[in-house]
Amino acid sequence: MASTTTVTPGRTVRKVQPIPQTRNRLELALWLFMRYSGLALVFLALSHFWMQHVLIGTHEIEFAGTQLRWGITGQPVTVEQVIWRAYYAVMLVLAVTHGINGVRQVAYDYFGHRPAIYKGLMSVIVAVAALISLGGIAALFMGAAASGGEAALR
Amino acid sequence: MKINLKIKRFNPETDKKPHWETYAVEVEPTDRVLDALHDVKWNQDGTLALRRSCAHGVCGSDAMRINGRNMLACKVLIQNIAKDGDTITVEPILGLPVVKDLIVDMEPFFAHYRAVMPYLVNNDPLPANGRERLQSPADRERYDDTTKCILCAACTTSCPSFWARGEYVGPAAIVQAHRFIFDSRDQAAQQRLEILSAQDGVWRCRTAFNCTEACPRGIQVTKAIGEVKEALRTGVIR
Amino acid sequence: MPQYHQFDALVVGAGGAGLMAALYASKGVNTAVISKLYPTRSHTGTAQGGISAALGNLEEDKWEWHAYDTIKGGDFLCDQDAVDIMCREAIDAVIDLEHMGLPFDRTPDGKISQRRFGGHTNNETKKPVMRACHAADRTGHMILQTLYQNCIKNNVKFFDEFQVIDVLIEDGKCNGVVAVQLATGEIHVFHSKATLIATGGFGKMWKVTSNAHSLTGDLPAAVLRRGLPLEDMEFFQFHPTGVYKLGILLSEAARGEGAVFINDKGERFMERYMPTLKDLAPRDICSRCIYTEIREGRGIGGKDYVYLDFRPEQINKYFEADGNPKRIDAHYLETRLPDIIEFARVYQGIDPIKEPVPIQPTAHYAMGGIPTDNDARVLADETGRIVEGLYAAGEVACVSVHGANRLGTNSLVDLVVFGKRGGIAMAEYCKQASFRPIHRDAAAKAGAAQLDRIRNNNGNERPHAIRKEMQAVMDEKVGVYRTGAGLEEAIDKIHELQARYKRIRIDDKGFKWNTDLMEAWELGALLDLAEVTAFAALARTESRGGHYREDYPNRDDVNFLKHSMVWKNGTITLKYKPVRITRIPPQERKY
Amino acid sequence: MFTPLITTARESLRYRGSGHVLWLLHRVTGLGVVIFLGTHIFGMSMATFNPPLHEAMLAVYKTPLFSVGEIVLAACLIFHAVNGTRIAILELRPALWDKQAVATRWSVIITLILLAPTIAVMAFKSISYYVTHGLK
Ligand SMILES: Cc1cc2nc3c(=O)[nH]c(=O)nc-3n(C[C@H](O)[C@H](O)[C@H](O)COP(=O)(O)OP(=O)(O)OC[C@H]3O[C@@H](n4cnc5c(N)ncnc54)[C@H](O)[C@@H]3O)c2cc1C
Ligand code: HEM
Ligand code: SF4
Ligand code: F3S
Ligand code: FES
Repeated sequence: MASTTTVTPGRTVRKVQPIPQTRNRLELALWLFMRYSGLALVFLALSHFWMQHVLIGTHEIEFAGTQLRWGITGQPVTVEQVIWRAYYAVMLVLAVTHGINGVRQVAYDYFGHRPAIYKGLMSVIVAVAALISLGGIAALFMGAAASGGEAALR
Repeated sequence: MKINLKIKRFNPETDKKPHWETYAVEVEPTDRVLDALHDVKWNQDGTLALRRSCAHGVCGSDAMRINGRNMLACKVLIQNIAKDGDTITVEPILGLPVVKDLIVDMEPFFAHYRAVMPYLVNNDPLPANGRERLQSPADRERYDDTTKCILCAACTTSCPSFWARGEYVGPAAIVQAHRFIFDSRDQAAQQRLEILSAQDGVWRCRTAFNCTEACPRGIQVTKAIGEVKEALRTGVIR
Repeated sequence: MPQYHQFDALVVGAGGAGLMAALYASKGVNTAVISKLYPTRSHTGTAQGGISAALGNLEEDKWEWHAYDTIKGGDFLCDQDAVDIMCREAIDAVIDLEHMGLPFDRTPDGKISQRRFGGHTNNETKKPVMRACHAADRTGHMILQTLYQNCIKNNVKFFDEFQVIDVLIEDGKCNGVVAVQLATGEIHVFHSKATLIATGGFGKMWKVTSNAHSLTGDLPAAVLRRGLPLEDMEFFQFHPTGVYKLGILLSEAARGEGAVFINDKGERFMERYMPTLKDLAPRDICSRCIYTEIREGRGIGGKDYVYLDFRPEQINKYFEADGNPKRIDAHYLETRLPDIIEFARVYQGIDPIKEPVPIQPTAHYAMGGIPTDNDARVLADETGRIVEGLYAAGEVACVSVHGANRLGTNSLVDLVVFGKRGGIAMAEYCKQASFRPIHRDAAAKAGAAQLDRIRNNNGNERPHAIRKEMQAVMDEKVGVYRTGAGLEEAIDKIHELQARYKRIRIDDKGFKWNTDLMEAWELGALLDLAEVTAFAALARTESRGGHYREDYPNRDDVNFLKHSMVWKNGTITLKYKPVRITRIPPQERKY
Repeated sequence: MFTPLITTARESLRYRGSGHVLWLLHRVTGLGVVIFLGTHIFGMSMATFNPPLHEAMLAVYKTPLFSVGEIVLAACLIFHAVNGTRIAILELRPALWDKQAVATRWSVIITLILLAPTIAVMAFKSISYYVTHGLK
């Protein structure tokens, strides 16, 4: 702080208290989350995309491949399959939360002035997203259905 | 040279909706767009309404959208945006209610300005020798950029976040807050940062960068916003 | 429906003077500020170079030296007691501004930085002194912002974009003003115990001017129409360094940092005229020297302009010639004069770091205006009788601290010192005075009638044509050089224009934001002021400060060491009052 | 109710600033990826809960319309990833804002560099698939 008789050359550095209001802290946390999850997703999402959609190619994706990576419902899983499951689980959680918060931001921009609509919209989106991702997670940990392969062979 | 001025007109006493009107004007290439608007107002159609005062880019009255971008009409020379025979479009800035022709209601803008405590707070006793508070040149330099702001609103009304949601405090108010947060003599950084951390505060800034591009005073607006965000994040003002 | 408001104190105008007054008045009584512009758009914001105060932060300085320089710069027409007050209180006023948060540039040891400015000297060595406190080259901007910020902090009440068109004066007492709300066109009557006028300059009489479009002398014209006098209207300052053709100001700060004038021959001609102060001689002198060069054919390419040269290597060359050890580079100039350099780049396409800049004198500052005493109380006549409840401060007022020619930076000093004194005086007055009754409907009707007359007038003259002709004749005949014959022609022309003004016709017949109407109304004010200016100039058959008569090239202290007062009640009356000389007897003005 | 949306959509296209173009693209691509992600997770989870539906969806993936959509998805994802990285890095280090113009240029260039081979491979694979399998 400026003194009255002498001045320290160079720049003053000051500290402030952490921002106390939880609501505001949430905005900050989400803002940070968007950036860090984004950076993580660069590796996760891009590697997945390149693997599945470019290297293998959508046209080559068969149910059998999924069974191989996830394991099959009710059967023991290999170490490799656990790693695959973890990889997909992390990506799924990050992508969904990142995406949902993204949608929340967009919705707040355009519908924030109508709280009722905004809240309604957000509930629907969150509900649908929760359902889908729960399904996704469950599927991941249950593995692909054993019968699926047969269907593919038919 | 000859140019056409295509101006978005709106008269609240007769019109329901804005409409475009085009005027041919004879100008010098070194004339300002403001001169061309004056030519229309003074020689062709006196009903044209706009704000202006200083005519050299320091009072902040005449921010408007010229050829689709926010500028001060008095600070852009015709030769820099048009050739002989070209048409220049002029519209009011966006995101604030249009009152008449190029005049918008600035009140919401100033309300955001007032909301960030745009004044020095220092409750220490004044220096006993009756003289100035001291400040090192480096500390003074720290906030120099944001002291240039003339509150023209060119930045705020170029910001897509503000277009979407007028409650967003907007870059101009953040610039003003920055000017005080980073002033080593000030003691209210804490309160200002709290105000700016609200949902319609700095986090609404999506780093679109239009503001920096639009600022007629060359202020690094996005950088200033970034520094405020950094202070919020780290709790350190440096 | 007209609207009605009541406040103890009213301030008309939200520039430096108005805001300072409002800050101080609002500490004591219920105060409102009325301004036709958003406060931060006021012309104080354009002031560049600095605000002087004998802080002595970089070298020895005394407020008495500042006072002496001011009086000498004003060609001894200043009222010396007022100058003493100003220069003494300037020190506290500047410190006060710093405490309010003004971001002055700093010296290495953290104090307010100061620079040289025209006419400011060390009285002993006669050399220029560093007295102008500055915040880069936007000192006025920072003053205006800081004062507005403090008004917000203190919850001062503002009526933004309300244009005052009449002052309510009855029995020699002021009871408020009548204003029109620009957004709606509605008439508002403001009833007050005390009213302070701080509406700034009125340079739009001239074409080449540094003044804003809004500086149209609305209030001086209104008080003139209400039978009050204006003082020293013949003294208007022409600043030597306006951007060629546009008149945009390039502050004296440029010369304070070392820039020099150059004529067609590449010669630093000020050396010839003013061997000691050279390019930092007062403005009236520099402007005349430039015109003399032009008239003698040494304007650039024989045309009507000269160069202002602030190329770093040239500045260093002249520093060396002057024996000044200082050396500068392009970076130094870019940080000390960023705005000025940008003006040249934007408006002339010239980079001042690489090329000299074409400049021309530009109509700049009204030394004259509404006569006041040292507490900003408006005077009713040459005897010093005051108009109760009416105050004026800032450029619009004539205290008179600037005499016949204002020194650079002294206007900002004037604003803060007399704005503050006015605010305090108003608050004190309001505490013991009561509201005088007014006829609010009649007042509103008269105000509305003024505007309706113009709105509904069915003539054939375009206001703009009249304005253009007025500005042309003022530039030509009532400019830097004046002659008796020229002034008479100017008066005839203005009378003709006033007659034509009665037959104007405007396009916009509406109420909301009718800028067509307000501009036409402002033109009426300018014509009145142009008329009394030319009249006062014609009567003063001497040359002094900003008023230069080619037919009377010498100062005449025997007959004209006095202030003029001009009335316009149907016809124009001129009277004179003595100059208050306390310490410094008039002497020849050499630099 | 839709005014802010409509104004922003219209004026975002009309405004001539350069900054918000990337902002708009980031937003649109982000939303695009969200929608795809939703259906994708749904489809994948059917591998567990409803294999025939999963099969059916895989089949849809193998239609030309979807192949084109998939290339668009690639563009969206890659742009969003690169631009998002730019935003994240710059914003976590405001001192770098001076380099904004450079950063913007590079995010476009890097997007194109990553996108070109990706599209080439995807297009090649799709076309050869339709050549050998014919259109269904
Ligand atoms: C380009 C330039 C540079 C300058 N540089 C310097 C410098 O470096 N140092 C220095 O000391 N001086 C400088 N000056 C002079 C100085 O800036 C002015 O004299 C001073 O700012 C005038 O201040 P003010 O408060 O009297 O009026 P202004 O700041 O002009 O304010 C006038 C106010 O009155 C209001 N107003 C006017 N008419 C009406 C009406 N009818 N109804 C309601 N409100 C009305 C306006 O809205 C405005 O708020 C400079 C001047 C110019 C033009
Ligand atoms: C691949 C790496 C990714 C990175 C680096 C990334 C980065 C970012 C960043 C930094 C933001 C914040 C933008 C802002 O606040 O201005 C953001 C927003 C967003 N992201 Fe991502 N993201 C990535 C992947 C994804 C994925 C996979 C999705 C879809 C599920 C997605 C959907 C969104 C959405 C909808 C937004 C909101 C857009 C907006 O507010 O304008 N992103 N992203
Ligand atoms: S930051 Fe720049 S654009 Fe924004 S209000 Fe201030 S001067 Fe205008
Ligand atoms: S345009 Fe808007 S989104 Fe941020 S960078 Fe500027 S405030
Ligand atoms: S008129 Fe003052 S900024 Fe343009």
